[in-house]
Amino acid sequence: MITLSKVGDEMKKIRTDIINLNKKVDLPMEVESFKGLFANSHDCVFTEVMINKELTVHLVFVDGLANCTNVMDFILKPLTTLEKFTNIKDEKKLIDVIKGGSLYYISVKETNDVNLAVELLLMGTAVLILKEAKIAFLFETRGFESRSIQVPTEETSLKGSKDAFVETLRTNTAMLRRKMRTPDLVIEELIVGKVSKTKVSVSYIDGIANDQLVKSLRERLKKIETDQVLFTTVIEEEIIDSQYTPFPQVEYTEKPDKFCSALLEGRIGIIIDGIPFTMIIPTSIVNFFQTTDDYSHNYIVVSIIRGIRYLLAAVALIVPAFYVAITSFHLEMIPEGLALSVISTEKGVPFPIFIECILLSIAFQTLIEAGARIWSSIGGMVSLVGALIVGEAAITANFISPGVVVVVAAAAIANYTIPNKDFAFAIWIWEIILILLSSVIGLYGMVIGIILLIHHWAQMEVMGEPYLAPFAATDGRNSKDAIIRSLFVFKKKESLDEQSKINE
Amino acid sequence: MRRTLIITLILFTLYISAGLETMIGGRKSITDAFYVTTVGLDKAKDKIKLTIVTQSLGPEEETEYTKKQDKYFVTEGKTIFEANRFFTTFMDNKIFWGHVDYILISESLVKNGLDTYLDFFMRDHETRLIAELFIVKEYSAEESIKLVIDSGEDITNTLHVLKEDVGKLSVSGCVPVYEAFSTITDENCGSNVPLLQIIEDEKEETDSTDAKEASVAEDNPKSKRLVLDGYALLDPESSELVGFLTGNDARGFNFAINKIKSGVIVVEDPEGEDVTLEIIKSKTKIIPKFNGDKLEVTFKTKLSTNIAEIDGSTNLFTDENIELLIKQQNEMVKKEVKNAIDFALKHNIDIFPISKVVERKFPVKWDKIKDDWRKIFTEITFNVEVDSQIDRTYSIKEPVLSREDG
Amino acid sequence: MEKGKGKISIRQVMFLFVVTVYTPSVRFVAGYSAGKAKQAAWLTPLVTLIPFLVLIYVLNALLQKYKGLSFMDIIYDVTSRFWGKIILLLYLVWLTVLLALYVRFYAERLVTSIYPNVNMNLFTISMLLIVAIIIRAGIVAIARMNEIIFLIELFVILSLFLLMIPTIKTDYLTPISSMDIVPVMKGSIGNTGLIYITYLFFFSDRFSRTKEFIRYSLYAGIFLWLVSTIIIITSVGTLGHSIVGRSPLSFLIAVKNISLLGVLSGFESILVASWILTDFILIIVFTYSIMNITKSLLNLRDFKPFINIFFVILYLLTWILGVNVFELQAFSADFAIQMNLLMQVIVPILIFFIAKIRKKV
Amino acid sequence: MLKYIMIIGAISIYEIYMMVKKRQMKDFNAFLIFVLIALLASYIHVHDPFDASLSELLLKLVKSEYFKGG
Repeated sequence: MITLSKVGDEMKKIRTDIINLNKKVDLPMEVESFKGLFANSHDCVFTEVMINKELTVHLVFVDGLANCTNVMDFILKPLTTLEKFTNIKDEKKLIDVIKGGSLYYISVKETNDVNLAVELLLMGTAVLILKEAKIAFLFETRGFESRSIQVPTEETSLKGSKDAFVETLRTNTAMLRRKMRTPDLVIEELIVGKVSKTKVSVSYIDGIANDQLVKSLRERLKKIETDQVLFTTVIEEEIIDSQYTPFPQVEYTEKPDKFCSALLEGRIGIIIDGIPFTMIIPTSIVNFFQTTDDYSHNYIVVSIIRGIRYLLAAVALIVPAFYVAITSFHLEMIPEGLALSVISTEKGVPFPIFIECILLSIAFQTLIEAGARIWSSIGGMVSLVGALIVGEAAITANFISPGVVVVVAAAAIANYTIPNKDFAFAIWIWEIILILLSSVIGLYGMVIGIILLIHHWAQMEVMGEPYLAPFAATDGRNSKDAIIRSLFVFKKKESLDEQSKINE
Repeated sequence: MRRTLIITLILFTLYISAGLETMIGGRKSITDAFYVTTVGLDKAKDKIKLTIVTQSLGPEEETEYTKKQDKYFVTEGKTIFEANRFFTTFMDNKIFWGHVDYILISESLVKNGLDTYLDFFMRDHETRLIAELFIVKEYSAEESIKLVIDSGEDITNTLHVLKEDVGKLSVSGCVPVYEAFSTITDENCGSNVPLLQIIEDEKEETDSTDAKEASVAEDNPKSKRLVLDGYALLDPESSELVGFLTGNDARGFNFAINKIKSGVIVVEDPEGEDVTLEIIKSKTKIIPKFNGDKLEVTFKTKLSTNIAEIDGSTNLFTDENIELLIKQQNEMVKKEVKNAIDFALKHNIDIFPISKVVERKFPVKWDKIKDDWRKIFTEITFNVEVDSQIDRTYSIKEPVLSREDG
Repeated sequence: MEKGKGKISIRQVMFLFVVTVYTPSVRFVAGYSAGKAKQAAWLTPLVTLIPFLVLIYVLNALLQKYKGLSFMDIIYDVTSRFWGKIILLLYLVWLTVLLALYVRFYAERLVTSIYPNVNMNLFTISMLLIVAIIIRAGIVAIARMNEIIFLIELFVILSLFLLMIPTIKTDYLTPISSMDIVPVMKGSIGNTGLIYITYLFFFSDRFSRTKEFIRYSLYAGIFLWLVSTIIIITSVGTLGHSIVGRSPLSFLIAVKNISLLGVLSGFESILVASWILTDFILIIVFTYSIMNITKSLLNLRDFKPFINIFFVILYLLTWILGVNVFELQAFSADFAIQMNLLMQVIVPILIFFIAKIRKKV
Repeated sequence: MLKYIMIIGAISIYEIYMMVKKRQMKDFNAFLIFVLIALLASYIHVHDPFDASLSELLLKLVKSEYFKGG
């Protein structure tokens, strides 16, 4: 037996090898190897099982990942109590008996590869090591605590389904299977992350999703070199094309129904083990303006609301810049009466209007950030203190003028209506850029900013799909569901495959 | 995105550090702009006197409800533009022309033609072309502006109210700058500009008990006020002032050019009592006809009115009596239109303009005669036909004063 | 998906065509045609449809025959390498001059309309800088941008048209008689000179789905006819042909008349701002054409290193081109239109006939 | 003039550096032509040797009405 002191440097070296180079370790299939690898981990349980006086086997499992009851009832108990086992004299016989199914367990694997054993051990498998034969039996005893399926917290829905993804990958895939009972639903799995070894699943519907897209995504996922996949951006940043952009290129959802409907559109979903948010790619700008609720309401109402969403996004983007432009360059555009009241409120305020706009815009973002970070017990205070008291005081103290407050607040509230918050933040950044440009030279600057923004969108592609689709680059295809949610949107959709055929 | 940020930041830093300030002279902050709302143009020897009225906030700024108050400033210059620039020598704010609503021009200035003064308003990029033109009769524009402002009123507001109510009597009209410009540039038709008059009230006891008006009345024994009545008519070629059409003649002119919105016609019932009719609809067609080389023009007016007030007690609602009213009404309108035609013939300017109608109807013939139009115009035989009807009576059918028979 | 990379569909080409024609026609068409055809100016776009149809027939024949080739290659093949180079040199020089004219006009227009006290260099240099940056993204990104800009522009012009309907007077647009035929013909030269479709063919090797050319160009033609008619009707209908004929930016003056509910006005700033977008597209598309011609003419591998230096030349040319805006307008009306007519209507038709004679089509 | 020469020089140095870096010296000769044209243009712009703008020359060529007034 290797003692702890003996583990020493050699094992440490092997361990770092595994972590850094993802190298296969070359260790014999012995319990000592495991002990060496997990020397300091107290949750790794090593049990010596005496079947009878001559025969001893070792059982290794990780407490918390493996279901202890299962291990006891289905492995330890038969081994020690069943006569079949207690009568066995040598290991060869034992192997035969186990292979013969005497340990009635569904998923039993036989291996002499330590790497595989370690990998599975960390997923909750119990490893039964036979000392002399140098082989191990792996029992699928996975069973850890997980959160039950709950109502979505971030994406509320009035009429849609109310279940949400959880942290457990298998539960999530099961939810998908329940909603789409077709063999065409493919759920591939990869392991990403050198240290974390996280399962990442790629799901798509065979025949609808573009094969090339799936292939290139698979390749991109395989190429990822990272230690961990604890956060979604680890995957996201590796699979997107444009790195230098504040705009989201991946759609996140915690709702299986949204996920499934995306799959039916020919898009590909990525589920990461341990993260209750799933990713959908490729995305284009329209996806950030749609909600699942759009499909559970009357289509006329939804179309109007969607139109308003685009309008409000435009308001959030350009209104402060426009205000800056017309109050400092294009006075003829302000109606006379309004101009007089703007002048009267602006008098006594020391800053130029654009500085007021920027300050206030940042202040609004501060409120959001404070609201998100503050302890929920005093969260209500933020809006009260921030918005009411400070805002009111700032106006009376002539820090900012009421006109600017109205404009920036209108833009900020319009910004909140954008369903996708990542997109909303990006819009906010561009709002500031436009304010800066229009403070330099009025509407001209603003238009230059808009040109740059459109250019930014135009050259962005997500997995080869244009970001501006279907407004641009798709020859008008798929535009049925862009702004207007037409009545027959649920009819069979053109698959991306067919579309690409047309493209040729 | 990187490039955008870099460009933005460079531009912005340049701007903040004043590198671009010199290039961008167009910046005018809203807080230091003076909004010109009304402009007055006068003649002062061989110069032009420019009066501008700005709406600004009054000195009493401490209250939340700051009062808007008109201020006026006067300069002189050889041209309007020069006069405008002289304002900068004494005014602390930038003058902004983008909100000019009314342009008042004194009669004396228009005597030499209006076209030269309109050019500034057409050319300048700030001015709007929807500003309304008015010509002030007898008095100068400055005086009329002064008159209103000194009485504590808002000149722009006053003009606005006058303009809004112009259709009630239909004795004048509205002519925005671009319309005036396009008629002035047409060599065959005369242009018309609404006329502002200052009227001195004969009676001293004012009906209104308004404190302000009373105080004004104390200062000047005769109170003056601004009314919008009639048109000033300009010569087609030189755009010089030719004459005025006022009162009912102006209404006749409005009948002819289809600018009647409403109006009042007072006729008599069989017993000689007044019956007041309100015009609700009027449409005039100008029909040119060639008799050989001679042109014959017919004004065909279709009119419908309401009975608005009956002072007598006769029951008017018989076929016979209604006929009587219609006949009187026709005569009155005919007379008014004829007066306007007489005026046009007297000064030999085509104010309606008939030239346009002829051009549209006989484009080929027009091409031949257009050069001699002024000569041909004097030889036109005019016919006026009025076809009117009385439509409605409001809520009471019989006159209030009517008695039951017996 | 992968096959269509780097190519733009015919639909996108037609969007580019529409926007590039819209830009100068707003500035030029109303004034030119009102000057020539008086009140019948709004009929001139209708006449223009005839040469347009001929031109797209010719271009379609060439496009279908020489699939996947650019107009440069077509010229080489039809004439000969030597004569082709000479023709292309002519195109190169003329397009550069025309582009300089547009850059200058774009700046002049901003300065005369809403930025009277701003140094013109600011506008030209900033625009050229942005074009120089964005052109590197390639024609695909430009075509996509254009589709969005087209939507914005359509929205602006339609809403302005709706606001202007009350100010339009039919008196200014009538009478129409047989006497107007000749003036209308003369006036339509202005519109015909603006059919910039030939210039887009210098990157016709980037076109995909060319079979739909006829269909989409008919749509584009009808659309442009509608838009230019709208522009002429609104400007002539509100101001009368006498003002429109003598003012350089008549549509802008017509827009100045708009007053919504008597409160909101000053829409010309929005119009001018929206023109910056279309001017941008015009400048970038022409630059792209010029760069493609250069590439073919000098047998270059890549035109990207030439963009910056080209823009220096272009900037200098904008100043060399004319002293003042009057000269530029005279140049535009008396020289540029005829030259355009030659370069983009007559030359392609000639090439088509030569190809016919040589039995290449 | 010096201003333009400096700008043209700066651009040429940058572009040639990029060409060398990307090993695309094939286009160098063509690039020189462009630089020469740019220098010529800047000379014309600054010194105005023809005492007339380009459009004036072209318009006189086609005998435009613009110059008929004198």
